[in-house]
Amino acid sequence: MMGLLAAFAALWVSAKNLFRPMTTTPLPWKGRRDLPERYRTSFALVHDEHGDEACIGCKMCEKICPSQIITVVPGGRANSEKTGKPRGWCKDFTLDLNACIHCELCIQVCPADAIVMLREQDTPGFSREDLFLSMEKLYANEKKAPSWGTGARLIGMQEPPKPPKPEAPQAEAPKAPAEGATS
Amino acid sequence: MILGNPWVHGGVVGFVVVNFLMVTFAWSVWFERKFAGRMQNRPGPTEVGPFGLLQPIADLLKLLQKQDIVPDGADRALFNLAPPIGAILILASAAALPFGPGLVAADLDVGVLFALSITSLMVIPVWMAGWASNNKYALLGAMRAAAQAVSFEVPLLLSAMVPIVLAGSFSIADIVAAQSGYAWFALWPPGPGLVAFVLFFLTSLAEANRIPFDIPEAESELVAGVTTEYTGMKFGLFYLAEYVHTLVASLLATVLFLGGWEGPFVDGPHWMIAKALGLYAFIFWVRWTLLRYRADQFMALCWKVLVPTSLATLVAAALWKHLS
Amino acid sequence: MAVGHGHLPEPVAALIRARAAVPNPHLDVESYDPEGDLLVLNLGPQHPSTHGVLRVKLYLDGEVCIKAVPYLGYLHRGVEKLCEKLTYVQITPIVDKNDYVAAFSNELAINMGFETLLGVEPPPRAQHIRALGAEMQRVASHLLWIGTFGLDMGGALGGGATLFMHTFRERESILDCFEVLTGSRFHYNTLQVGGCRHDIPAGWETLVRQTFATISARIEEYESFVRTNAIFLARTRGVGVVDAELALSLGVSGPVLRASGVDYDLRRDRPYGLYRELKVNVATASAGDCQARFEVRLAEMRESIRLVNLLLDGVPEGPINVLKAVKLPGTVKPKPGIGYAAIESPRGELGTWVVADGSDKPYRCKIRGPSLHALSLLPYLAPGQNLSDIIVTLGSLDPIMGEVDR
Amino acid sequence: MSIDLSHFDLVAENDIVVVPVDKLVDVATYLRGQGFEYFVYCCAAHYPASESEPDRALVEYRLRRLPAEDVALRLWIPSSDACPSLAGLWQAADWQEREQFDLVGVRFAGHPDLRRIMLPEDWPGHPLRRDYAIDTRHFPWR
Repeated sequence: MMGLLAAFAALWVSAKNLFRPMTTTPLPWKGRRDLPERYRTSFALVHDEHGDEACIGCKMCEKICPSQIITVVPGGRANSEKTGKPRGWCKDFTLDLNACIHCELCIQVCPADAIVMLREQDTPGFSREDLFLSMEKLYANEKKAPSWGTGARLIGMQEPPKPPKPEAPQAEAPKAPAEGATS
Repeated sequence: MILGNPWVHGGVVGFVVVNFLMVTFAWSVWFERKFAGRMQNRPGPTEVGPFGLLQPIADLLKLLQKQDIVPDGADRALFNLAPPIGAILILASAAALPFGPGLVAADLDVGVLFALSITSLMVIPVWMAGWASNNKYALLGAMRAAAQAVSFEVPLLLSAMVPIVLAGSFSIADIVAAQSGYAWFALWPPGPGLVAFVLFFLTSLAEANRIPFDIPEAESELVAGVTTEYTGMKFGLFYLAEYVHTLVASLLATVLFLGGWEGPFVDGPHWMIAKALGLYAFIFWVRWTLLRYRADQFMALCWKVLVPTSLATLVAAALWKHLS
Repeated sequence: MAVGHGHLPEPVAALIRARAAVPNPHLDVESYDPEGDLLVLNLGPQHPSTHGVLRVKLYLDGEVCIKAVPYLGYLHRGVEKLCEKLTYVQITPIVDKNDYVAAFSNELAINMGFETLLGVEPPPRAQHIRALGAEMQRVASHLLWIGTFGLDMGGALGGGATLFMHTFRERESILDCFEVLTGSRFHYNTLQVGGCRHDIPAGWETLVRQTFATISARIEEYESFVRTNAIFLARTRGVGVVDAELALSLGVSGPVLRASGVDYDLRRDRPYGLYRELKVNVATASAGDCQARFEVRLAEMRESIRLVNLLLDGVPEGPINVLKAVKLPGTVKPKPGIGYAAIESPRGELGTWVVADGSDKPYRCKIRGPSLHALSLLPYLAPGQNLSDIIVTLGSLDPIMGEVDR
Repeated sequence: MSIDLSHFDLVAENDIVVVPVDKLVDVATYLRGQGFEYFVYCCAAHYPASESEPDRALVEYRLRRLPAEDVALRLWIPSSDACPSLAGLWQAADWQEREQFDLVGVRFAGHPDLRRIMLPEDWPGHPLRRDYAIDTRHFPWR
């Protein structure tokens, strides 16, 4: 009996919570919560500052991916129409989001900052094909909000800053396809 | 006049009462979900209708569409019979409940006994369901339910005897009449009445399998107790029986201890319903706050605390009646 | 005892005598109950309170358990095999999924194992981030445990659910902090061999401080919800008593061991990382029952909140990585050798035993999960208990099946 | 702070003792009596046959005397042989040895209940052996 009286303390707590503000966030079609900068969900391939497809087909992301969901078909070296300089190209790029574990390693190793993750809350699909990202879908995702992380930024965060070389990742980019081709 | 005919009167009032109970059940589920949601800092149902008010209808439609599964090896007849019997019994128990002067489907001389005995028959469909399901969890749940019903009948009836002794009648109308002038049995005589009210309330919680006494259902131990194998509307009927049982218990507590339809301004069914719904909401509050007792602790509570206390209360009430 | 003992020292002989009093998990049901009257109940794998997927075969006499046989492996994903096939830098996101409510601890344990082989030590800032993350994760994990423990006792449609929602509310705010730090709420992949992958962003300290101030103010609410609640006490006091000797012999660690009166915490007794400089107050209880485990976890939460606030004060500047950032799968190549490193995860001693053969992949990597050892208590605790108590006992041991089965 | 095992002709080096198979139970019993109550882990690794060595497994038991005194007993078990079980001394060895039997395929003599623990009873082979599934389409699976 005494126990049932002591239970009133618990009743008081639950009554107090009746007047606390809601902690749940609204349903996606009624509004979104604020997503932090580093939020990461789906993927996008981006164009570089000249308007070329940034991916150089170096297959780094394919090699690092722990769940082996990325397939890159390199397209060989050719001159860029925009800049006129030779660089590597990517012929096909697929990413199977069904098995993705969102570890961000592919972003980190990308020497050309070509692949980024999205800062979008929901990326569901109605079938497995919807979550199989082809190259077109990945480039279409470029319009969505990108996450903060890119290869250069992640590497820059992890390594002590080297003041004289702020443009280091871009400078390294042309070298990468050669490495990819030899390995 | 045609309403003077007891059959017609009973039919009309019964129709109204049954509909009242069903509608209250449906929207009490909505209320409970909203209430629990607020208690847990979340909005509860919001999508179906304004404030999710049409949620009960959506739930009903969903339940009606569900596949009706009878498990292999189940006793088909008993399995299918159990949910409607439960619903019928619990709705029948409301027949003797008056909502106002004359507003009763069947004004029985032994109304209290009728309502209590019909609600205690609820163990039969529960046991039927548990046995017929061919499921060990359901069987364990049914065994617990039977043990619980058998032991909690005693303090329930003993505490219900207190207003009967004080009013000197088994008729609910007489009991309510005896409380007129705000001499509610929960307040007057001081002591036995209040204790009997608390006991009646607790044991009704146990009878209706509500937390902290919901050990027959005990979803963390017995998956869903007797309703483990039920799907669709059959499950819905069990659900209905459970909620209406709680509601009937609140109504009974109102007429027995809280003066029935008596209240400020105008006496009438609205006071009866308001008091009952207040108790009902309190049950939700308790349900969403407390944890569950273990079966044996709960039996110990019943036989070692509740039964002696209710006996003592009954004796005290009888003495009071005898002396005054 | 099939083991041939040549000579028995007295302590061992005493141990064998004491074993006779302990319930026998290998009890032969056929000879115990030749008529087959016992009710065999399969608790799980589809059961609301088997913490993921666990099947326990219970032999019940009425509702009292005679023997309990856990069947594991429903969540076996071959993590140790995966570790043999992935390079050292790729393993971190995989082991996140082991103890899926305390992913940070997993990453810490496995990376410390690899760092033992490499002989490197992360820089001070990385050590701070690691300790901070581990303590935050401990609070989050214990909050989840309190909630699910409530569910075990109060059901999904009752007070337990309310407690669960309240603790989840707080846990979510911790996950929000992790989200700001790493971009992910659950499986962070934020540590790597030699340091961390994510540096502390601007304004993060304030966020964490606010979060933990709220939580420490609300811990009292959970206490009044359960601790002073007589129903909670009736359900937990004297239920599932773990004997200290049995617990040690079963390799049980963490709060379960400390609740049995063994004052043992790896953070203090085998300090690693920043804990070499940090003084950790270890909470213990002597009763060994479910209530004691609750008290220990509650005290640990308070201590962790204190440590988080302490650590936030002194995050040094500097690099967060002693090795170069990962740009290729095979950059980490330890010399051949065998290493073992253990941390105090929210559930106890989470260790990594790595055999390196000089290549960029571990030759063999075993994860010593505390949940497996805690769960192995169940066959010893369940006999003689009511079915309801078995659920509570199982909940109080806090096994995470992802870590048990790996 | 290595434990003195000189009367077994064994030397502990950085808490690690390489124990011959036939001495394991005696050493373990001695350690149990010396207060090594806490069983940390039992691990095994499979080494396929090479020119110099037959097919064998490395088994390591780690025992601890609280608070922080470790000893790791390291054994080389030829595949034809069985490792003596320590389940009679530390109850934890029961499940740990079952796990190693299941995954690495080391047999433990004298174990009270040597069944598979993680994998189904009818699983073919032991996945953590180096020769597991090398001739199926699953290899090399990455």
